[in-house]
Amino acid sequence: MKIGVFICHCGENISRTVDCPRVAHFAEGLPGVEYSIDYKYMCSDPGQKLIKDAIREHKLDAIVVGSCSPNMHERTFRNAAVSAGINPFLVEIANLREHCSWVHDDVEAATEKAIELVRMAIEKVKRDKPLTKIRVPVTKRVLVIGGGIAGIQAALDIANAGYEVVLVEREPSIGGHMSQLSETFPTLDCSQCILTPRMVEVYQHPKIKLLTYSEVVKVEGFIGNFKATIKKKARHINEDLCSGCGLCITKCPTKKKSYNSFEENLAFRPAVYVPFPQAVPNIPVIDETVCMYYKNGKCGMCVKVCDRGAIDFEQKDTMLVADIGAIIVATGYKLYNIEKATPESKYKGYGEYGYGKYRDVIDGLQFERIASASGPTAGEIKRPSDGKEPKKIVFIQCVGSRDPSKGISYCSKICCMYTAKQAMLYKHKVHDGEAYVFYMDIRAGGKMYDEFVRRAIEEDHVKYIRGRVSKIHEENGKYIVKGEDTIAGMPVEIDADMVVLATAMIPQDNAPKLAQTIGIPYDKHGFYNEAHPKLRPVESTTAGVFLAGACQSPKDIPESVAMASATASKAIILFASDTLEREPVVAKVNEDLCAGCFYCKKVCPFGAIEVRDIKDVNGIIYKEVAYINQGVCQGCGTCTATCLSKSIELAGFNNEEIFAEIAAL
Amino acid sequence: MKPLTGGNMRFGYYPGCSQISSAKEYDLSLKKVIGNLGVSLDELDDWSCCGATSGHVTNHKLANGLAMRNIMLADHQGLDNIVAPCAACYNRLILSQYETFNHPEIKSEIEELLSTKFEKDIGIFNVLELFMKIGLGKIVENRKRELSNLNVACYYGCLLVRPADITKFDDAEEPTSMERIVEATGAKTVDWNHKVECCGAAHSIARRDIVVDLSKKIIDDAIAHGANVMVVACPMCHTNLDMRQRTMKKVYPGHKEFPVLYLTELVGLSLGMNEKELGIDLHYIDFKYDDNIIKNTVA
Amino acid sequence: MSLCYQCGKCSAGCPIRFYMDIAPNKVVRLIQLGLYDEALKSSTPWLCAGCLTCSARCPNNFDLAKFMDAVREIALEKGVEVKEKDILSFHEAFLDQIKMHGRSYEVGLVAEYKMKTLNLLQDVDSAPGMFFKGKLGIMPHNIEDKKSVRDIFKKTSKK
Amino acid sequence: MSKQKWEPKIVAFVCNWCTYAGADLAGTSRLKYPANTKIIRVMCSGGIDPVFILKAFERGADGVLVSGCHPNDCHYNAGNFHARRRWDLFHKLLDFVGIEKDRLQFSWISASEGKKFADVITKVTKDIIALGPFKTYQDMNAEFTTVFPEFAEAGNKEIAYEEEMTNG
Ligand SMILES: Cc1cc2nc3c(=O)[nH]c(=O)nc-3n(C[C@H](O)[C@H](O)[C@H](O)COP(=O)(O)OP(=O)(O)OC[C@H]3O[C@@H](n4cnc5c(N)ncnc54)[C@H](O)[C@@H]3O)c2cc1C
Ligand SMILES: Cc1cc2nc3c(=O)[nH]c(=O)nc-3n(C[C@H](O)[C@H](O)[C@H](O)COP(=O)(O)OP(=O)(O)OC[C@H]3O[C@@H](n4cnc5c(N)ncnc54)[C@H](O)[C@@H]3O)c2cc1C
Ligand code: SF4
Ligand code: SF4
Ligand code: SF4
Ligand code: SF4
Ligand code: SF4
Ligand code: SF4
Ligand code: SF4
Ligand code: SF4
Repeated sequence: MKIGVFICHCGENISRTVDCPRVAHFAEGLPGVEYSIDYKYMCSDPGQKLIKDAIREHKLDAIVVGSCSPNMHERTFRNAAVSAGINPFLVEIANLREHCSWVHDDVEAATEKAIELVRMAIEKVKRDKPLTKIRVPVTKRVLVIGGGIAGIQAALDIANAGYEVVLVEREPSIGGHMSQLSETFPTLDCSQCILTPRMVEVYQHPKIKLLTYSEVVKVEGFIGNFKATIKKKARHINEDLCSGCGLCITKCPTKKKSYNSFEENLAFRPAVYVPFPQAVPNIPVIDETVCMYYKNGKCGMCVKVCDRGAIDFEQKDTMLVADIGAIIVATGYKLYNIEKATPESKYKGYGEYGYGKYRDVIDGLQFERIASASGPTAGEIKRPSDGKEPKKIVFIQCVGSRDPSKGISYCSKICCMYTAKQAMLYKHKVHDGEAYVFYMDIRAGGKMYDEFVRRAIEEDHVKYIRGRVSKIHEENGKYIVKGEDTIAGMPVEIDADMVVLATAMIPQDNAPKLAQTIGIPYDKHGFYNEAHPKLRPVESTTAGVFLAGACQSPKDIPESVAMASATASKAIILFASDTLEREPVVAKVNEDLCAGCFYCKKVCPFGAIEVRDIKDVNGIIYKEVAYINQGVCQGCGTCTATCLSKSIELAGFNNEEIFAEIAAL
Repeated sequence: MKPLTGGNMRFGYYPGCSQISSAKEYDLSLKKVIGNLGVSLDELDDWSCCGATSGHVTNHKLANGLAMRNIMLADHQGLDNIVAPCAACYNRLILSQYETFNHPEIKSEIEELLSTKFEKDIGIFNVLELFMKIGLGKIVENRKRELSNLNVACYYGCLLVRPADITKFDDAEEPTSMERIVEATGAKTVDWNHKVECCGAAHSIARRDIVVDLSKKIIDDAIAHGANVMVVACPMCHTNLDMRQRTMKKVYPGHKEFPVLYLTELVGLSLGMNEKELGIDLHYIDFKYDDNIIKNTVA
Repeated sequence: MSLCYQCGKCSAGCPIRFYMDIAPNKVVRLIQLGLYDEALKSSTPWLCAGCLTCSARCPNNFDLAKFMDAVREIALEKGVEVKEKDILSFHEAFLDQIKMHGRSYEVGLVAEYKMKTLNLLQDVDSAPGMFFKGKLGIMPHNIEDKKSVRDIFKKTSKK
Repeated sequence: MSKQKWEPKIVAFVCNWCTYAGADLAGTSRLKYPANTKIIRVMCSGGIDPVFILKAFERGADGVLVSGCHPNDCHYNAGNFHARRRWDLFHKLLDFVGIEKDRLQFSWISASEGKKFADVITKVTKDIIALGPFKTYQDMNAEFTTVFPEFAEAGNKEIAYEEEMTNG
């Protein structure tokens, strides 16, 4: 092997403390070195030309450049080498600037160190193998998990770019929490009015396959090449036959059998139901736990009234498998509430606020339903307990949030805003009512946000009291709210008719399980982790899996939508070429040596290692070995250090190469 | 007397100062009732006062020293656990022991103070836990009287369940263990607001005004929620809620007398004992339970 | 102490709040700001009944009740003038009984407390009842090993 | 500088993403530190094989530094977590066979901690100078290699156990 060595002065940056000619001269004498030279600026055009010419002229097989950090110019020199016909992975950089000339004063010591660094690089390059970038094909189809506003936006953006989308929603309808909201800050426009058209667009889009009442149960593969298994739960209604007439719902005798979760348990629904009138798709489901047919085989009223013959009690869960190139997770949030105030519910959780004990102590989403024109009270503000209009209402912020004693240290970010909104809505509807808000800080960072909160205070005369409430108890149908105005330094007691708690936004119950299914990390609360908090906020650390909306951390609608569009463009970027190119720094198992202990499989942070059967000529398995999926492996080398039999090599950093570096010391 | 499953249960007993004076009846009824259930108590020899509120509010080290002296005695006497019927004693003992075993500096300080070494973590139980350990089934089995006419407000006060992460036996805001015991006697319980509100016991003498106000609020809330008797598990609470009704009547002219029983007395009634045996006649507010007739109680 | 973020939940729930001159959270604030004298001369630490309501509900797990213990201790050490003298007298009288007898002695306690406060009429409404019902012993309950208890007092004495 | 004085040889195995970049930053900030340490770059501290360190000692290194990303900052999520477990065991082993613990040091240095890099190198160099030249390798070489397989086995078992615990 013929090696060329090129020592750069970097103007005077290197040569001031490193005797560059001496280093070049020393290298010349080392075995394998065919050519060695020093020059003022190696990265400059003449410098690069010098390298290329030398490669051609001296028929070099590999080069070592002693220069600045590889983070600076490795790519420059690799390109130069390639254009002169050398494989880019036969280029090694000795870092003579950042790691030597700039950090030492003593010319003698620095020169000696430079010599050693160059010698180490030469020894390594001797053992380097030519590598080619890995190409993997890409399936141009996106799996969007969660059909809230974030999932809807991402699905539409991708579909409009011409790619296929599979949108999986757990509930019978898409829409998520936004469909439950009354009006939205900071503009107070009607949530349903702006959301419903998009839901319909999703349903009608030829590029979107909508799977509601479905869940992702398995994800295999890697970026560009995932395989997802989706369970479609039995609706007991044939989607192809049903016309959405709703007759079955009106005739079902089980009117008040179960709480309506869309109405946050403030209303009831029969065994056969659509979550809400604008549901997409507008096809009911039958709740087996309530339906009388499943209890005792009787009833069947729905079958009688359905002229389309769409009711199908025999329908079973089905499994679908889809090839997928990228995944967008948009599963949203839920509220910290432990138990809703239903007449039978036992009190637990926020004991001091009587949450779940007093029926008129409700949470934010319940208030949204009460304030919503399509809600259980048709938008009139009424107490759940007796239907009376509350004349004095208290809102309490930061319930559960910023409350490490309840296990939640973070700020839920949106409750300051929606509390202001709800207080405003209340004042708009109950003109003679009084609204109080207990808060710790007002966090209203956003365009027109603080102005919005000020409007609640200045124009709608909502009374803001700074301090946390300690206890709520009921006395003669009033709720006594005990607080402290920490600004005035005075205790306050308000006898309210109704209390609304701005409870914390927390991840969905199954968030960690889904994360494990997909293979993405999550934080201690269960929110999904972004790859980098500032520079890669919508990517997970697993290549090809992106995050949108409140599943990553508490978010409002504008942020969820912005994130959704960002994930869509990330997926589209991925689809811009037919194959993916990756650095070839990946690990590979020597199957002859592998002992099949699979310690490597346990330690691989990316799940890149699989079990492969080795069969003899008769097709009988005689050995199991580790196999590393090159598309998934990120090249960390953890497996190589773990393998006892030394059967794994990391391309570009194999043991031989590292030993050579050590040996050159 | 039927033997308990698994043989006779024995517990160490730390009466606390009130038990031998103002709360005699608590001591009396406790011993009677659990004896009836086949449990015996070994009183701690030469126990001393735990220092109560006055100790820890003025001198932390003194407070720990006074409490830990009793833990030391229990250890020397070979006891694994002690029952402390007074909520304040219970709280002092459990907190001091917790601090001692969780803070090495405090441990060495206290060990030096008492010239001893603490190795054994002594179980410290209040009366609620004691009943739970005996088993509610025992009460049900031995029930002699039907108490279903009673609507009981269970009052825990402040020190029994707090701090919940150390006492670890019930919810701090909505505890239910006392209700379960009361229900085992056949009496009904009411759902009310002030079961963990403080009655201000520490200021019983120095700021009577505060104590009377606070206790009045507690009693009124119990009445408002349909209770006809209140049950407590602490001599301090009892003093404030029973005896202070005398002052209460002066400060709040319309105040109606409301009976307050020790939990042990209520259990005793259900086991068929009479008022005199249980010391109920020693209360300031009368409470008579003549089989199905409740006299002199606010309905 | 930096745990307290001044949310006020402690003060909101404090049963004694209405009798205090400043809110419990404000005592913490004053100490956070280094204004020891202001904090120590307030009535709040003395009125605090040690009921732990605040500590149980503090969202940031700050043990305010224990903090109040410490404030009182410092106030006593520094000799700050105590606003609620009666309360302090009571605590002193109570502890004196223990020092003398090993256990609390209510008659002695009341007697000493009255000597200290010269508030001779205050307790008449309950004491006669107690005597009548045979609950107040005329004689103190002495423990045998009084020395060991006295030693604890001696060794932990701040004076 | 005259060559009479003994200068220690130190090898630093550093990860590509954090510590290598931290060392670059020390350079760009022109911080000064002793020239005895030579860096060998690997992708992740999780990929540093204990054998590398033995080899380094064998080749006459007087000290070894291993450095990667801070826990939780790892470019590969969990690589440095495995590294940490492995090093805990390895360190105990070194102690067992009689190599002074300070000959092998660990640190977490992020890409923004140029100053820390310079400080760590300075400290390690000082420590190694205080320990003097490392001569004993040849003596204990035989013993070490016999102990080594068991160590590796134990290390892997512990990792496997840990994984089982975390994955349910
Ligand atoms: C009381 C209240 C008032 C609010 N008011 C406003 C407002 O005025 N303005 C504003 O901008 N924001 C407001 N918000 C915030 C708003 O609700 C959120 O920003 C928004 O809904 C987040 O959208 P998302 O799509 O990320 O999540 P979600 O709306 O939660 O949607 C997630 C979807 O994923 C589905 N899903 C979950 N898990 C799975 C799974 N495993 N498989 C398949 N599907 C799954 C869910 O069923 C749901 O449909 C309010 C929030 C609350 C609590
Ligand atoms: C004191 C301070 C501290 C901060 N700390 C943090 C922090 O710790 N973390 C954090 O996340 N954020 C922080 N930020 C916010 C952060 O600076 C911004 O979020 C971020 O810089 C915004 O990036 P940008 O590209 O939108 O705008 P800019 O950084 O402002 O870039 C805009 C660019 O456009 C150029 N430009 C302007 N007009 C024209 C024109 N007409 N034609 C061509 N070019 C033009 C400008 O020269 C500039 O280069 C901080 C901000 C401040 C003020
Ligand atoms: S199932 Fe039949 S009755 Fe029910 S909505 Fe569909 S078509 Fe109408
Ligand atoms: S069979 Fe079930 S769903 Fe159909 S009408 Fe009867 S109860 Fe309703
Ligand atoms: S957004 Fe406001 S109310 Fe919500 S947790 Fe943050 S500070 Fe509290
Ligand atoms: S303007 Fe800035 S400093 Fe002020 S509240 Fe908003 S984010 Fe905080
Ligand atoms: S650790 Fe090595 S021997 Fe074990 S399965 Fe993996 S490659 Fe094979
Ligand atoms: S190099 Fe890292 S990512 Fe690749 S297989 Fe090994 S452990 Fe997994
Ligand atoms: S509740 Fe806790 S954090 Fe809030 S003011 Fe009181 S001590 Fe401070
Ligand atoms: S411990 Fe003191 S400050 Fe805290 S709530 Fe009770 S009385 Fe108030």
